[in-house]
Amino acid sequence: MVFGILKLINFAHGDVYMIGAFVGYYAARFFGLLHEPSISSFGIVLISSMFICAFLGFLIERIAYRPLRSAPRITSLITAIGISLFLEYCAQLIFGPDPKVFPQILNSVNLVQWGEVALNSYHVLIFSVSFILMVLLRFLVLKTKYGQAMRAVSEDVKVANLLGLPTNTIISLTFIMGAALAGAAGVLVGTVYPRIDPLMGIVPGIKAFSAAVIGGIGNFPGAVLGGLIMGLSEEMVAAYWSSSYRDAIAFAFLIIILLVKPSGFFGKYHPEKV
Amino acid sequence: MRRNMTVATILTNVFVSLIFVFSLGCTKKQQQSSETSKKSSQQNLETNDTILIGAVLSLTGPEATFGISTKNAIELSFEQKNKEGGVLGKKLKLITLDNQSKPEESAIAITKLITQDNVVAVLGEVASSRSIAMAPIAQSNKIPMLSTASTNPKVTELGDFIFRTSFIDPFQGPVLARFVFENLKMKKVAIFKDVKNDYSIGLSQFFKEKFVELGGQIISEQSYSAGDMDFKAQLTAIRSAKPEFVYLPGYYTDVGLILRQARELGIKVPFGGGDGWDSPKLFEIGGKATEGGYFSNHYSPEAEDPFVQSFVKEYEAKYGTVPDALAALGYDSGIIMIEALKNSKSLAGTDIRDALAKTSKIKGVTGIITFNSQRNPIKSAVIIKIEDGKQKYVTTIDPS
Amino acid sequence: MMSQPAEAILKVDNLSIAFGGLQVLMNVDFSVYSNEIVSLIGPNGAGKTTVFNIISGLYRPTSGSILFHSKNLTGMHPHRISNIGITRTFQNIRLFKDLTVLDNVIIAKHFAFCYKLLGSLFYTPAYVEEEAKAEKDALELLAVFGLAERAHDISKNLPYGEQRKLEIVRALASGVKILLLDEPAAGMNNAETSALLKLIHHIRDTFKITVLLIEHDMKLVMKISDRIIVLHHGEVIADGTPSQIRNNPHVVEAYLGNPT
Amino acid sequence: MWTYLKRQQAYLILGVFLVVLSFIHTHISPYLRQLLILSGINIILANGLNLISGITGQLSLGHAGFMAIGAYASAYLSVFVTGPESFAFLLNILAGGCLAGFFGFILGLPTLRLKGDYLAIVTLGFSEMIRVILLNMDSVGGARGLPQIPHNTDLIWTAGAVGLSLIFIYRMMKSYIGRAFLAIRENELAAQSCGINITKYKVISFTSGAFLAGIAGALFAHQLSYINPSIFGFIKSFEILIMIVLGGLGSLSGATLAAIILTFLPEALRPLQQITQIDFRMIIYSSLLIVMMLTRPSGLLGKRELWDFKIFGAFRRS
Repeated sequence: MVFGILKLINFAHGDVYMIGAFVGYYAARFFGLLHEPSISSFGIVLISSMFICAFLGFLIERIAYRPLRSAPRITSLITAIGISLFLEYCAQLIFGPDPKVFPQILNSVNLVQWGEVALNSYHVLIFSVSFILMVLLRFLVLKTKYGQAMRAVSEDVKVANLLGLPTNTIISLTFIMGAALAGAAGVLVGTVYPRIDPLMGIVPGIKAFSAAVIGGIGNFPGAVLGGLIMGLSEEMVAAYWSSSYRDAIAFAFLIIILLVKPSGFFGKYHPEKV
Repeated sequence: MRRNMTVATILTNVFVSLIFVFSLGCTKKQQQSSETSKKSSQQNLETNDTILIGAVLSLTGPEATFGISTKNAIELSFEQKNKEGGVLGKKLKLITLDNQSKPEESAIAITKLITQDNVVAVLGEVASSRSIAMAPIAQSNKIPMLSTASTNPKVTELGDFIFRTSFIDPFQGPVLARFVFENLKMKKVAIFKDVKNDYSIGLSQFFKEKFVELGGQIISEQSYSAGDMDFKAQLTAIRSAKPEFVYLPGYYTDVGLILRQARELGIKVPFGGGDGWDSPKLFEIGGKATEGGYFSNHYSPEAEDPFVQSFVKEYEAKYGTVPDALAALGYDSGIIMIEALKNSKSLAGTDIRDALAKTSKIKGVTGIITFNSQRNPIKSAVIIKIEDGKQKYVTTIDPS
Repeated sequence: MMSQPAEAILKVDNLSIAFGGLQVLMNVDFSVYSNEIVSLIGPNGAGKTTVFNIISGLYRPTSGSILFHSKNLTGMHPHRISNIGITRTFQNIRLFKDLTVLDNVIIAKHFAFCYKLLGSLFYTPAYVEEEAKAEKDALELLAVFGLAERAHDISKNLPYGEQRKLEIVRALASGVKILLLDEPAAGMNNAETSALLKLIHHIRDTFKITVLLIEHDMKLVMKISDRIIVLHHGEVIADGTPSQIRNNPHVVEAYLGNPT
Repeated sequence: MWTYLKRQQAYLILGVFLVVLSFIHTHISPYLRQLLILSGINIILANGLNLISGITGQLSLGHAGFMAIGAYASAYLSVFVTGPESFAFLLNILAGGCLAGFFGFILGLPTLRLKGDYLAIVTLGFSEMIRVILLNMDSVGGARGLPQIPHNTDLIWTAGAVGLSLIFIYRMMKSYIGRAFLAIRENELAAQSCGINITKYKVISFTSGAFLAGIAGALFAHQLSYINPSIFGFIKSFEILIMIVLGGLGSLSGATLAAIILTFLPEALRPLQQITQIDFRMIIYSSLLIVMMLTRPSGLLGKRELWDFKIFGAFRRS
């Protein structure tokens, strides 16, 4: 989403997600929730992580992106890489490079069991939390004043500015929301895959970027579809073909998709106006 | 006029190319000068009251966790020795350089250690890929290098100045293969390896060769990449192959997650791996899912041996965590190096090399260590079973 | 003036194009004869620029064709059309902004170079001669338009009018036979426009080329054109001399009774 | 006439430089020598990418992939086919470069019509594919890498390769081909209307850039004596991209300068780590990167070259 509005590859997004997971880890310790798995303790951890990541997002935007808004895009790209490296190495220094074990803040219960397939409380949780957040987000973007302003900025920053919209505030806000979502993702992933380490954000960062590109940059359902395609093609290749060539084949798909549809699935193809 | 001038330019071109070719001839001189520079550095050292030992380790980057536990353990061994008064009346000093977990940085770091810091010997690296990048430099400068945990047989084949503390893949892989086939009486095995990791690839290759040779069957081979989060697709494929045992030679950082997901998918057969499993983190990450797993290791921290116990205690006191296998190997590397320095005629590289080569029956945490003529340790491996969140000693397998 | 040779240099034959169901051009049919200045006019959205885009090869027509000396250009790559001798300027100026004025012109002389890459690497006589000649020609051309002094300036630093001029120089440098000008007078004041008028006549006479232009400034159009073609809703509604066009009721209607 | 003399001088300076180098390279410390060689390799890489991204304006995130192809091809030849003779080495470097160039051609032909981020992701995907394929190729060692590559690369070879590639790019820039690249970067439509076949020149630029990356990869492999696929991950591509952006996109001397600075910077920061016992070398590196980008968004030199600056006026070319 941040991507769509700022038309900017935010490689640091994956690292915000990493920080989110670590904040969750320390929040759980701080509030003494290590041994009381329950929905409420999960909620506390989730919200504190989202809150701190939102703040981090605000800082990143303020320090590194705002001054560069008018600079060439490749400059912002490099700055994003710089921030990403910075967060990674800081995390290695502060949290230590060894993987941490994310505390169990929610019990894992098999809710339904069909033969070998089980529906775990974690899956329900991930699904419901993502669903709630998505609904909230859509509401925010489509129904509120801020959402309208946001979409306006996404269409054309200059025009929005001329219309008297506080573009800086809106971009900040977008960034903050994106970061908060990344923080939530960090906690969710930490809960389900209880191993967190300072470099866990790199690969998801790249994959999220690829997904957004396949879907068509700046397109919301496109990004979701792109994510599904990336994930499914990897899983399918791993399960039925060859798990060692998994990434290669996933990327080959990606290249073929882009050759057939040069602007992704839902991207609008704008032939340059002459 | 114009034509004349171009002829001139072409002549200059030819001239420059000639110089280029000529200068290539000069490169031969290179070796002699590095020899002389080292002579002077050694004199420098004799007068000092410290002995400088270098270490190149991955203190940052994706494999930082292994580098740091190795560094901690080496420092611990040096500290203990220095408390006893050092070696030959001199204090030991460790200079550790980071390599960002990259082979090319390792090569730079070891060059700096040898030529700038004038160390007498080098410890490291953990990963074979980085040791292989370092070894030719140690060899050509005639400085002994002791790799702590590189298991690729290639490492020590690169020269007679290269030693190692850990056992090699062709030993460790077959150990578990024999155990699975002979002791557990299982014939159908699936392999799940880390495609990015040379250690994992090496172990699975030698495991496979031995297991097939014994008469067993590898019914499925799947791979993952270190750092992945979700392994369900591969595990589903393994499940449908219905193996009796799954060989998972990876590092504990991934193994814990994999075991968890395997149990969630309902795979009930035992898993097994190598010394990469050895870390208290494995139980923390994997929880109950690790129960019943087997792995080959250098030692068992649970062993009654007071030497092992005191190492575990001191390491925990100093760094706040239980040492993993890499720490144990780092500690033993420190001990071997100290012993060699004690027995060495001088601090010249060749003398330390000779002393290292004579290493025999040194008691370390990872067993009684003797170097063979290929500069690899001859030591036994233990098989460990995980029971009640603890490592339980099963059996010792001697090198054959 | 209107003595038309038998064969048209450029013939637009029955051209139609549609973008996703929107019919932009419908059976557009006209010819341009050698050494003529022809204006293409029409209200906004009439499809004038689209005609240019098709002629210069950026769009492919749905049906119909473009003939240059009875050679079919339809579907040819834009760079080949340029090499044949049809070059255009753009409504929104498209210079190579960060390069010097001189480089802008030399780039357009692209076709003139025959030496190979090796020639440049080894500094062969062919390379030296061709480069020197290209630079000399470019400077001469710039001098004709009074831009020689600014040859080494970065082109984005030129004033607006000179940027327009430079775009024309660049087109001329590429060995143009038919020059397509897309609103050359846009944003110019009266003095500049009349200078442009002279300039276009001058170009036509000295370089012996044919000019096809799109323009909204009716005063300019009426003065400059040998012939005017009027497009409305993607169709040619009139084709004739300025005086014929001025009195054409269809045209008057298309412009809501308000021609200049 | 004047330019001729200048040119002669330039060649002579280069020649003298090589002679001096051949004498001093045996006397400088091996550590410095190694860093110089590595800077040289980075200079070639950076300028190759600069040709694609800085001069022709096509954002590529896959430079490490081409480097891998060059490294593996030449190393394979050296280890399994020819052996360590200097002449064979020369041929192997060229073979590595050519194969990388060939792959650049194959990849460039269909993909260069993509723009911006889409091209970036395709090149990134390509280099990841190369890496995964190498991981699974047992004939070159797979994940265990390819050891015992003859240690042929020395300072002279590197200096020679750097010199030749810089001359290659510089001469290219001074020809109609280089001008076509610039025209494409500035405005594709206008370039087309000037009669420039943009696909052709994009492919030429991409192929040459890939060729140079292959050469650099070959030198790299014969310098380290060992390669494995993980060396050539996307992080490597980013490092090269950082060099050219830091130096100023499109600036030959800028990319060269930045390549040298960025090779030496982590080493220069080592003492700091030894004093403090905390490894924040890379934190400083990344903060410097951010600060640099904030204060000089168009890089150290922007689009200019070193000799465009007043201080270097003495060397200014006529």
